[in-house]
Amino acid sequence: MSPVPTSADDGALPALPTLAASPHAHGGMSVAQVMQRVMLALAPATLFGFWLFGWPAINLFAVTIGACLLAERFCERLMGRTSSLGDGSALLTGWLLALSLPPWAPAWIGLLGGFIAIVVGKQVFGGLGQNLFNPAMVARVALLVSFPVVMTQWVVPQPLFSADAPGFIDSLRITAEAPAHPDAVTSASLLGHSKTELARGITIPEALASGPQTLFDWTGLRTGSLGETGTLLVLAGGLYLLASGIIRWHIPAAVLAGIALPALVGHAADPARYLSATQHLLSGAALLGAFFIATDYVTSPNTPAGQLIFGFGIGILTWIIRSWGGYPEGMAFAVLLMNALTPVIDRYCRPRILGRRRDGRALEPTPIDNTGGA
Amino acid sequence: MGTDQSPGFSLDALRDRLAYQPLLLGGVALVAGTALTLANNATRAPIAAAEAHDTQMTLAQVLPAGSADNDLLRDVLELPSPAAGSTRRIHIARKAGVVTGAVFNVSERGYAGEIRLLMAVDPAGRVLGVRVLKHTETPGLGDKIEIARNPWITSFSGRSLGDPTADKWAVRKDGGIYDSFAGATITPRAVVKAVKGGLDYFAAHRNEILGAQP
Amino acid sequence: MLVAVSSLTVLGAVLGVLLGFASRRFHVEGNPVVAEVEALMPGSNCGQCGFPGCAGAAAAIAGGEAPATCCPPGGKALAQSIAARLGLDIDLSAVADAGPQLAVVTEDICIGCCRCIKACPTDAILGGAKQIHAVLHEACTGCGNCVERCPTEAIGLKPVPLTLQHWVWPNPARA
Amino acid sequence: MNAAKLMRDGLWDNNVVFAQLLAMCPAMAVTTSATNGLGMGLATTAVLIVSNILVASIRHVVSAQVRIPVFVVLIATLVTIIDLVLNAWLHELYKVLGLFIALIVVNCAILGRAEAFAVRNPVPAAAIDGLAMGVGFTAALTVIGLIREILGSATVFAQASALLGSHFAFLEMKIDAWNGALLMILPPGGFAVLAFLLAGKRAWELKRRQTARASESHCSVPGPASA
Amino acid sequence: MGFLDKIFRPLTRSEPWGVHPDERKRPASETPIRRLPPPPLLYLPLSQHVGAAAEPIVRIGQKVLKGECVATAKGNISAPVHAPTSGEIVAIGPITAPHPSRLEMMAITLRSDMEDRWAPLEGLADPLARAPEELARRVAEAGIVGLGGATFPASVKLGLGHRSRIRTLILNGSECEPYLSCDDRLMRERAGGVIRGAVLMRHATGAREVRIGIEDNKPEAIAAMRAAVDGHADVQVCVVPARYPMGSDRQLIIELTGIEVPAESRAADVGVLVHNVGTAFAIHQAIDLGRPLVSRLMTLNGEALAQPGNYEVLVGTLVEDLLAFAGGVRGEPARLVMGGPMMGLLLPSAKVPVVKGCSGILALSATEVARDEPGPCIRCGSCTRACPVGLLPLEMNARIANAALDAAVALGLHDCIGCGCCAWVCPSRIPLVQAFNHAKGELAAHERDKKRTDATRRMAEARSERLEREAREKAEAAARRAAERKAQKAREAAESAASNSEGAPA
Amino acid sequence: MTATTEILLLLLSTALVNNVVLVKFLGLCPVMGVSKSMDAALGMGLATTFVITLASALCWMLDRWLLAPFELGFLRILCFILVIAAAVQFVEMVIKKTSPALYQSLGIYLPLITTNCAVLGLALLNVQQSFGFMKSVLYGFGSALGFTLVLLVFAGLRERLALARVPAAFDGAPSAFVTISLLSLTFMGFSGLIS
Ligand SMILES: Cc1cc2nc3c(=O)[nH]c(=O)nc-3n(C[C@H](O)[C@H](O)[C@H](O)COP(=O)(O)O)c2cc1C
Ligand SMILES: Cc1cc2nc3c(=O)[nH]c(=O)nc-3n(C[C@H](O)[C@H](O)[C@H](O)COP(=O)(O)O)c2cc1C
Ligand SMILES: Cc1cc2nc3c(=O)[nH]c(=O)nc-3n(C[C@H](O)[C@H](O)[C@H](O)COP(=O)(O)O)c2cc1C
Ligand SMILES: Cc1cc2nc3c(=O)[nH]c(=O)nc-3n(C[C@H](O)[C@H](O)[C@H](O)CO)c2cc1C
Ligand code: SF4
Ligand code: SF4
Ligand code: SF4
Ligand code: SF4
Ligand code: FES
Repeated sequence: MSPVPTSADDGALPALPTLAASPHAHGGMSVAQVMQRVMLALAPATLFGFWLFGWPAINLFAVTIGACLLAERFCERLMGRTSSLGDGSALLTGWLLALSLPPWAPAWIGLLGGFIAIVVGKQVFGGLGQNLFNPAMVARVALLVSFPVVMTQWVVPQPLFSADAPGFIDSLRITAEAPAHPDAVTSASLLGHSKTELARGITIPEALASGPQTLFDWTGLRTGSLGETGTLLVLAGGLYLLASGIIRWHIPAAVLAGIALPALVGHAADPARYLSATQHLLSGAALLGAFFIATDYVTSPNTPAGQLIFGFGIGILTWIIRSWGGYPEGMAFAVLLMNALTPVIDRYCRPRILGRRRDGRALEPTPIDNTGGA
Repeated sequence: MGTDQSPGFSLDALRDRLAYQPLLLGGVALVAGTALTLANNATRAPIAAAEAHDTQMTLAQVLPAGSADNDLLRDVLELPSPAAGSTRRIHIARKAGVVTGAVFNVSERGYAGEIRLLMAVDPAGRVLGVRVLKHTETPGLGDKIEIARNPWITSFSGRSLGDPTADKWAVRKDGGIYDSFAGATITPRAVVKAVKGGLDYFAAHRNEILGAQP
Repeated sequence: MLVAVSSLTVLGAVLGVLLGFASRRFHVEGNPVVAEVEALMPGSNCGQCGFPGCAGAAAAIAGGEAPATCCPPGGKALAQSIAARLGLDIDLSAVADAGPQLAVVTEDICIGCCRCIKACPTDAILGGAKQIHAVLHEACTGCGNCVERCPTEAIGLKPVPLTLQHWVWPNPARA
Repeated sequence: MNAAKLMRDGLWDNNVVFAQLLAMCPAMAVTTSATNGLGMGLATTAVLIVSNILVASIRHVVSAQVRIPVFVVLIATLVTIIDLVLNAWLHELYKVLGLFIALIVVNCAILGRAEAFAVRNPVPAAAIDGLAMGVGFTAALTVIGLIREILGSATVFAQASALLGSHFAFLEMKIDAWNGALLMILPPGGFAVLAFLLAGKRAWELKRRQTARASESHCSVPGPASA
Repeated sequence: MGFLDKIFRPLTRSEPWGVHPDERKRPASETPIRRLPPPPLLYLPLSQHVGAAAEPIVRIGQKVLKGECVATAKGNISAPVHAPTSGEIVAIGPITAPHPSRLEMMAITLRSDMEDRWAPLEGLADPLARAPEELARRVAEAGIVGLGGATFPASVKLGLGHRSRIRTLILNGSECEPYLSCDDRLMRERAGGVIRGAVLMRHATGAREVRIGIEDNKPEAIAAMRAAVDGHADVQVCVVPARYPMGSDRQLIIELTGIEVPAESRAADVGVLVHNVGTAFAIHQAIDLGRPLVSRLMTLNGEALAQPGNYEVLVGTLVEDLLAFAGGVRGEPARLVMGGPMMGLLLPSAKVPVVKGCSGILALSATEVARDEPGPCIRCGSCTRACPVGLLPLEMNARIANAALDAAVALGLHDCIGCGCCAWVCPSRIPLVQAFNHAKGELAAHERDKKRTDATRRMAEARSERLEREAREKAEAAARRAAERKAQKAREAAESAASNSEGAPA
Repeated sequence: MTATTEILLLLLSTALVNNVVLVKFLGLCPVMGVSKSMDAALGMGLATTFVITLASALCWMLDRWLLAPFELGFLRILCFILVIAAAVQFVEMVIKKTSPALYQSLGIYLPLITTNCAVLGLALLNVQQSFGFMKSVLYGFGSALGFTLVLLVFAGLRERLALARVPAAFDGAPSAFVTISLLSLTFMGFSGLIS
């Protein structure tokens, strides 16, 4: 054998390594880990919701997530792609969708919603990372517009193991059959109630005074979706996400500011017409949206400036739709609207490249001063 | 002229002349104008008839069949409307010259916007009929006030200010006698309020309306 | 009736004047695109594209009858400049497959007949009569014209050897 | 060009809605029910046929500079006539289609067809082409309308008798199994139905091409080794 | 406090560029430099630098001494190659290159006589009194290239300093790559030589000041250098925060001088010159001792290695020999890497020689590599945050995947320094750097193609001109001949006529 | 309500709440056709905005001063389309003459505008609603702004879509329609905002 190790000798060498460019190490989390952290952050609020609304809510949660997973696998099978259920994104989509539905909604709502979220909201665009709109919010809005009656039926809290709470067997009937809930069980959530009363010509303070007790309660014992009742737990989960570096502060802060600022102004100007900032921030999907929904990587801008604009836009739009629009809650619409604007924001909010000005032209070289001392 | 020089008349040569364009377009326009005028003349009468029929159909919905033999479209009384500075047109239905009803618009703010209704009242102040003309309520929720979707709107027929009593002129939820739809109370509430307003108005102007001359 | 017909006629006539005038005023001569594309072509008229020379190829590409990738000597770079000029989407993978080629003279069989020299569109072959010929690597476009002319099959085409300097990382997205 | 090819073109290969993606506005706006789609399609077909015939017959007379304006005048006249006729004799349909009858004028398909086909072809071919395109358009609108209607309001050819005349009453149907998802007759539903129809057409063509290729070559079909 | 701090830190901290990879420099960094004895065979690639390959000046069978020049520089940007030990030239030909492409490169093979005998060396006396050009010439002759990894011929950079005024000379001792510690050891053990090299370079470039940047994770090196620098008022040891890629010249320049080097220009354009500390030491050796660059310090590291440490290695040694000397590898390393884990090159096998620019050999285990299948981009933005240049790696990658290279360039592809921060953080394990390398290579290939097409056109034009000229000349010649013939004929006719008339029949 | 708020409300309602493209279904062909890049979309949007505003004004005058007095309502379609064609032609000439650079970027879209139903549709709607002159023009302008907004946003989405791994059956037009479907779904959030 020639002493020269040419490639002709390769036969004598161990198998060639697969071609790979640097870096040869990795430091970040994996996608699955990221999604798991988000689920962990959601868990306390979800469990609280389960306790508050009992078995029907748990059933709906399971059905929604099941539908998402099923839809995801079905689409990937159709496309001949390998399963990506392991990355947890479909599960998370189902989870967030379930948190935003009326807790006692019938199973077909969860089923249909899961399919809409994954098929129309995600897989049509090519799956994880390719979608343009937030899948869970697409599904929620599509359901709301299609089935406004079912989607606006809220139950009063009936904590698990309490006297009135339906048992597991009863819950299956509720989930499967979607009986029209008697008035005793349904109630309005804060935003819906104030909106309807306003439309009747009743001022906000009067409406709050006359409304059911379950409109607003710091401990979370109130009417609403799973993601809306345990507000403080949602907030805690959000702070955990911030601390663990999964999300950054720009979007949540901007969303909350976007809701709070106009709310402060409006409430100060006309308290009879506008809810206070606290009420805005702690009701509806404000916190869930700010920390978990608006922050969806795929559909939000990825520069700090872009994220601030994006978040503030969501906040303002949410407040506008809540205060003046046809729907009591605007978070889902606001998120989708700003999702649509994301490519435009991304286009105009690019980071400055080192050595270049913002417009992309190279910097002028600084004149060399060779005369001074060190 | 180009054609003068070449004995063989050439369309191609002609087409390039500057005067050809306006002449051609003018010619086409002339033909088009003529055709349209003819078509317009031919369809004018049927269109007018169709439009009149339309209005008749709407009026007929709120007026019981055969309750009028006059031309409702012409028999109009203008009265001041509750909103300051404007007037309300009231169509008077007569049978054999006797007033059998008054037909007019009422409106009220519903859930998502204004709801416009057409209602007919008989001389005794009883509702003859109510129909929705225009609304922007949420489809699936508030749109049940359309007769095409739900017969609810007919529940006003025969009612008057005294029947039910004033405190019962409300939806059931507010202690009245009228049903509301699941998940949508505002819309029916608004309609009830509008109809009641219409009856109030009629009561206030009863004499003028009944005494109106055709 | 009269008003209708006459007003419409007048409108039509006026527009006719306007348009006739405008089209005269802003008439565009010839097709500048072909000339621009032709300027991009290698200009060696080697005929590998199947057209009678570069001008023919340019006209065909501009007319949409030939793909922007039809010229092997131009390679990917040419295909891209043409695509950019014409605003086309092209599939470059087709070009990559062919790879650049070079003519190589097998010295033992070359009889020095000089036929190849005359065939070469870029004067890439050196050598006098009755001498062994050599190919200038920098000038050869790999068109193969010389191969056909050689009476002894002394000339063949070989792929240009890949060197470290020319090696390109494979695209991970296509891996 | 034979008639069969022209028909095939209009109905499938070169369908105004499904292949050319033209005339999108009526294809979305009036397809809240199959009846509306059918009515709109028929009105458009009438304009298409007549305009194609007229354009083809005067094609030698018109100079390039005023070609478009002349065609526009012709088409606008035809559309106005249709508008008047519908208003007079199919008043209910007229009220439903409303603005979109007038908009047949700018309906890109018509002008496009005049430009692309009628100017170059003799009258009979142009007439057949107009018919084919029109029928294709009508079919597309009806299908879209039908799907949206079934999914959205759980009816089939609702109001056919009122809009098209009492002969069409047999088409009307009401589905009792569900009430319909409102979304489908709203704008998003229209777009979504069209999207899925287009995808279905694409998938079908892809599949056909694949099987054609598979039967062409005897060797086994290479799997999607590395997509 | 810890938890609150965790929550509020992301709120208050301004986002810095770069990443903080696990250092993994110990225990290699704590073992003193060991010298590798000459191996039996050395392979000296002719192209160990940026620029044209060197030209061999030895024959097969020729005996050479250590430090003798075996290949000379060719052209302006090039560097000569010297024999790393004494022995006999046994081959000149292609060998497998230490490069992931598995392609070959030209190299001189030297069989060591195991005597390691130096050729006679002569240092430059009193170099600080000499002309700067002379120092640069010496550095060029010694075959010194940048040892920080870029392998740009050092003399060219020194000469460059002369043309464009240099104010600050920066010695790069940051060694920000994980695993590597050879610069650290160099500064700890041979601080004086480094400082001496710095002084020489300052003289060669005319810089007013020297700043030596060392990351704060190398306290011993900082202390050693501080001690060695005593007495040189204009040489300053500066501590920079440890963060990858602090060692990249643009980042280091900002950290040390606050100057941002404009895009598309060099550091020298703003009066700064950056050199690796190893380069400084090599320059000191070349000028003061006359020793050419034949060996360098290298870190051998990685979990698969038995004895991680720092070694002084002769250029041309096979990686295989090197690994064997360091106790061999445990099991099958998942990857052999030349350089650091962030920017190093994957080696096709251990049968490749080390070159001048090689700062380390890593034998990485599978767990260290953590290779996962790439997934789709989830637009998390981690890459954007990590990029020290402020690029949008995800956007560039998406465009490259769709073959829209021009769009990637518009996003700043050419500003990418290939540091690998983006791919290091990417949760989807997207090989971003490879995509950028691919795009840069493709663009360069296009550039070459375009030049070639232009050249072809010129040649085709020249040919058609030639053909035309020849045809014209031929035609002219033919015309001339024809004219001549005509004239001839006319003459003849005239003559015959004359003769006829003369000799007219009476 | 002051005049400014009224104008603002009118613009908002025409541009967002009753968006021409997503709610009224007008001008869909150019939205599908000229939305492959944001630059092109912006160009098309601006050109269309100008033409729509101009056409609104011209058609209003034509209708109020010629067609209405002489009871020529049946000539409306014909006259309007001619006026629009002429306006487009005129704009093209003016731009070509005054700003070749602008012509380079906008010129190719101008001919497309004649066949954009948004232009004719808005002119006809204007007349139907018997607005005054200013209101007509504002109505046209606001709607055109809505058109431009949707075109720009949609183009942005499509640029991103072009980079996505869309399944083969949905590649191109189908996924674009899904996108615009979702876009119109999001615009439903504006419903009831201004009534
Ligand atoms: C999307 C949506 C649309 C609504 N549309 C209507 C409507 O058209 N008419 C109406 O009265 N209420 C409408 N509402 C108001 C709620 O249904 C409100 O809670 C209800 O009217 C209160 O009536 P209740 O006392 O029967 O619950 C709507 C609410 C939502 C969320
Ligand atoms: C991402 C990156 C990291 C680098 N890290 C180092 C380093 O740690 N040490 C170093 O000396 N050079 C490093 N360099 C090279 C320097 O930018 C610069 O080229 C070098 O210090 C110049 O010195 P030289 O010419 O003596 O090699 C790095 C370059 C890049 C792009
Ligand atoms: C002129 C000159 C100056 C030197 N200055 C220093 C110095 O300042 N500090 C130092 O540690 N060694 C200095 N040295 C010594 C050598 O560089 C020293 O031997 C080297 O660091 C060890 O390398 P070796 O392993 O090749 O012997 C100097 C040598 C010479 C010839
Ligand atoms: C911080 C964070 C927030 C997320 N929010 C959502 C969400 O609101 N809706 C959703 O469908 N998926 C969400 N996901 C999951 C994932 O990004 C989503 O499935 C993709 O949009 C699918 O491409 C989230 C993921 C992360 C990491
Ligand atoms: S292949 Fe290229 S170089 Fe050869 S003739 Fe055709 S266009 Fe010209
Ligand atoms: S292949 Fe032959 S004829 Fe063609 S360029 Fe090369 S040497 Fe000349
Ligand atoms: S490799 Fe390029 S894009 Fe990635 S972080 Fe480094 S400089 Fe930025
Ligand atoms: S780090 Fe990876 S997954 Fe995240 S945005 Fe960048 S490329 Fe995409
Ligand atoms: S049909 Fe409306 S723009 Fe084409």
